[in-house]
Amino acid sequence: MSEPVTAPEQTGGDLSKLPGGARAALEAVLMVIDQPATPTELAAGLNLTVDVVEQLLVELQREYNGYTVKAPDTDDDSDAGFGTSPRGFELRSIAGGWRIYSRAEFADLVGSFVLEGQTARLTQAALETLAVIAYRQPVSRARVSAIRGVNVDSVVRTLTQRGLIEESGNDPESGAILYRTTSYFLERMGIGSVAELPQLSPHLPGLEGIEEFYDAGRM
Amino acid sequence: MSEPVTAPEQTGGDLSKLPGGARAALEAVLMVIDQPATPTELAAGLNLTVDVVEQLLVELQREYNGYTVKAPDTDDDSDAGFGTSPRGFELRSIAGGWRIYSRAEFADLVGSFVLEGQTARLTQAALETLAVIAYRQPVSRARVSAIRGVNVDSVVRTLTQRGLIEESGNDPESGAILYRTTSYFLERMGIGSVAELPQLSPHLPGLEGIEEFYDAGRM
Amino acid sequence: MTTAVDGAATGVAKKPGFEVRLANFTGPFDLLLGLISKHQLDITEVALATVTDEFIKYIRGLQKLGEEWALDEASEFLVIAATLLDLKAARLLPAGEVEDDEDIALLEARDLLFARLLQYKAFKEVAGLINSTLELEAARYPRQVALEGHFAALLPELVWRHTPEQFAALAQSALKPKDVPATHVGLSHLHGSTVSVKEQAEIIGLKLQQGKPLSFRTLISDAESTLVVVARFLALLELYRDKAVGFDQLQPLGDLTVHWTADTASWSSGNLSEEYEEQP
Repeated sequence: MSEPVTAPEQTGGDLSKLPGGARAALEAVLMVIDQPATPTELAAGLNLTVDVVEQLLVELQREYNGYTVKAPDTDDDSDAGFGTSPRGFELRSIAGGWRIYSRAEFADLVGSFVLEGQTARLTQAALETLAVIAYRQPVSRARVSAIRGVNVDSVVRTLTQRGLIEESGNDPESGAILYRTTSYFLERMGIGSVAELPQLSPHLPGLEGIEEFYDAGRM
Repeated sequence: MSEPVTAPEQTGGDLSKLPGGARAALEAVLMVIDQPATPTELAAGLNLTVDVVEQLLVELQREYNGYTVKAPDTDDDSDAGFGTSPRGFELRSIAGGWRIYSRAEFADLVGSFVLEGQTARLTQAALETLAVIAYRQPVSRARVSAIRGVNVDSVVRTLTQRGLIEESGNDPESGAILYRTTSYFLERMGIGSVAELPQLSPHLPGLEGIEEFYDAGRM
Repeated sequence: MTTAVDGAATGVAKKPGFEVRLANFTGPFDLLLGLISKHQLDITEVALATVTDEFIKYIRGLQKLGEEWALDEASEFLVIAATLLDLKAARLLPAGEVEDDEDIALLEARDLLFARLLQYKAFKEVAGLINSTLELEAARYPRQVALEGHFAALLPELVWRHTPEQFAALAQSALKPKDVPATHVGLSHLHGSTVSVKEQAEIIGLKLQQGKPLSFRTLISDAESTLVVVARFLALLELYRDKAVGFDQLQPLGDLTVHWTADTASWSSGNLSEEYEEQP
C-alpha cells in the first residue's frame, strides 16, 4: 500500500492546523453531501490535489472496513481503540462519486429507522424492461417492445418516474424518443458505470448478430 | 468514567454476531438518520437497553473526538491507527436527541463546499415540482413523481432545504410522507394563504386518476 | 413428439398449477420459455411445435378469464401463436424440398422466432442478475441528511420573480397530463393487398348496366381472391341500400339474381358510404 497521506501541508495549507487535518476535513465534507461526490469536486472544495483526495478516500474506506492505517503522528499506540473492527458505515465509490453508506449487515436495523426507504420492488416486467434498456441504450420503446414481445409504454413510464431511466434525445431516423439509464440506476446497482454490468454475450450463445434479427423482422 | 460496553450479548443477542457488534449497529443507524434520535428510540430499534445505548453513545462521542477507549477485545494494540486524532464528524446530543454532524471546526470549509455551485434561482424542475405541491397539497413524493413523470426526490430535498415546503404527516394508507408549502412560500408569493392562489382550469386531473408507482400490481 | 394437451375439455381443469400461472407471464416469450421449461425441453424446433397447443390454450384461458387484454399485447401473442402453428403444421407434413416462397418464408419466420426467443431468454437472465444486485444494494442506506441549520442559512437568498398568476400558469402546465406518443405498431406481419369496395361496386355496376340480370355466382366468377368476393358482396349490399340494384331469389338456397334498377345516367359510385374505405 502507498504511504498514508497525513501531511497535506503542501497543498491545503491551513487544513493541517485543524484537528485531524486533511483526512478529518474530507470526512466533514462527506457528512453533508447528499449525493455521491467525485474526487475532483472534493479536491476543489478542500483545496487539495485530486491525487491526495483519492488516496485519502481509499485510506478512509479501508479504515472504516477495519484495516487500520498506521499514521506517523500517532505513534503513541498504547491505546489501540476500536481501530481493528469495522465501523457501522462504509465509504463507497459509485457512479464516479464517493458517499457514506450504512453497512449492509445492519440493513434490518437501519431500515426500521429510515422510514421512506428505497423499498418498492420492481416487477418482473419492469426488471426485464430495465435490463433491455441498460444493455441496448440509447434505445426506443419500440425496440424494447420488440425484444420483450409486449407493449412497454406503461413500464417505461414507471421506470422514468422512479428515476431509473431517462429520455436521451430522439432517434435520428425514426424520431422516436430514446431512453438510457440514469446515474441513480448506477447508485442503486452500486456500480461505477454500465460497463460494469455482467456481460450479456454468455447468455446469448451464437447470437452475436442478434440486433439484425429484430430490426429486420419487427419494425 | 464507566466501563466501556463492548459485550452487548446480554441484551441484543444477534448484534454480537455482526461485525463490530452493537457499537457498529448504533453507528450504522446514527450515520443515516435525518432527525436526532433519543436513546429510547435507538434502544427500541436496536433491541438494547437504554442504559447500554447511552453508554455506547458517550463512548462513540468520545472516540470521534479523539479520546480512544481501550476495548477489552482489542488487546492487539500494535496498530494505533487514527484512533487518537479527532474525526471530521462529531456525535452531538441536542434537546435529548443524538445525531452525527460535521465537526464544528470545519464549518468554514464545509460551508464553502456547500455554497459551491449553489444558485439563488430555482431550476425549472424545482419550480414545477413546487407548483404541483402547492396546488395538490398535502401530497407524497410518489404522487408528485407520477404527475411530473420523473423522480422528484432530490428536488423535494432542495425545496425543503430552501424552506419552501415541509413535511406534513404521513399518508394514512401508504404511510408515505406528505408535503405542503410553508408560510415562507406564502411570503415569497405575496399572498396570505394557499386559498389565494389563482384558480386552475377545472379540467385538470385531480389525484384520483394518477397511477402511483408503488401501488401493488402496477408495472 | 408428444401431444401436449388432448383438448380444451380435459386441459385446464386437470392442471390447476398451470391455471394458477396464467396471469403471471410478462409476454409471449415468457410464456413460451415457461412452457418449454415445464416440459424440460431444450429450445428447439421440436420444443416449439410441442408447446404450440398449450400456448394457444393459454390465450383461450385468458379469454375465458375475461381479462382486459390490450389489443397490441394480444396481437403479439397471436402473431407468435400463428408462427407456432405454421411450424407445427410443417412438421406434420411429409418432409420435402424447400421449393416455393412460402417454405422460405416459413423458415425465416422460424429462425426469427428462435432468435427472438433466445434473445429474450438472455435478457430475462440478466434481469434476474440486476434484481439480485438491486436487492443486495438496497441493504445499504446512503447518508443523505438535511443540511445542518447553520449551513442552510448560508444559502443565497432565493431570487423569486413569479407573480401568483405566473405561478398558476406553471402549475397548469405541470399538472396537464402528458401525452405519451404511442409506440409504432409494426404491420409488416400483415399480408394481403387492399381491395376497394367502391371499385368493386363500379365493376358490378358496369356488368349489370348492360341490362341483363346476373346471378351472384356470375358476378364473382372473375374474382381473383376471397377478399374480392367479400368486397363484391359488400358492394352489392351498398348498392341495394342505394336503391341501385334489386334481388330475386326464386327458391330458398337457390341462385340469387341481381338486376339493375337505378337511372344509369345519374348513378355514380361516389354516393356509396365510406365505411369500408378507411385507409390502413
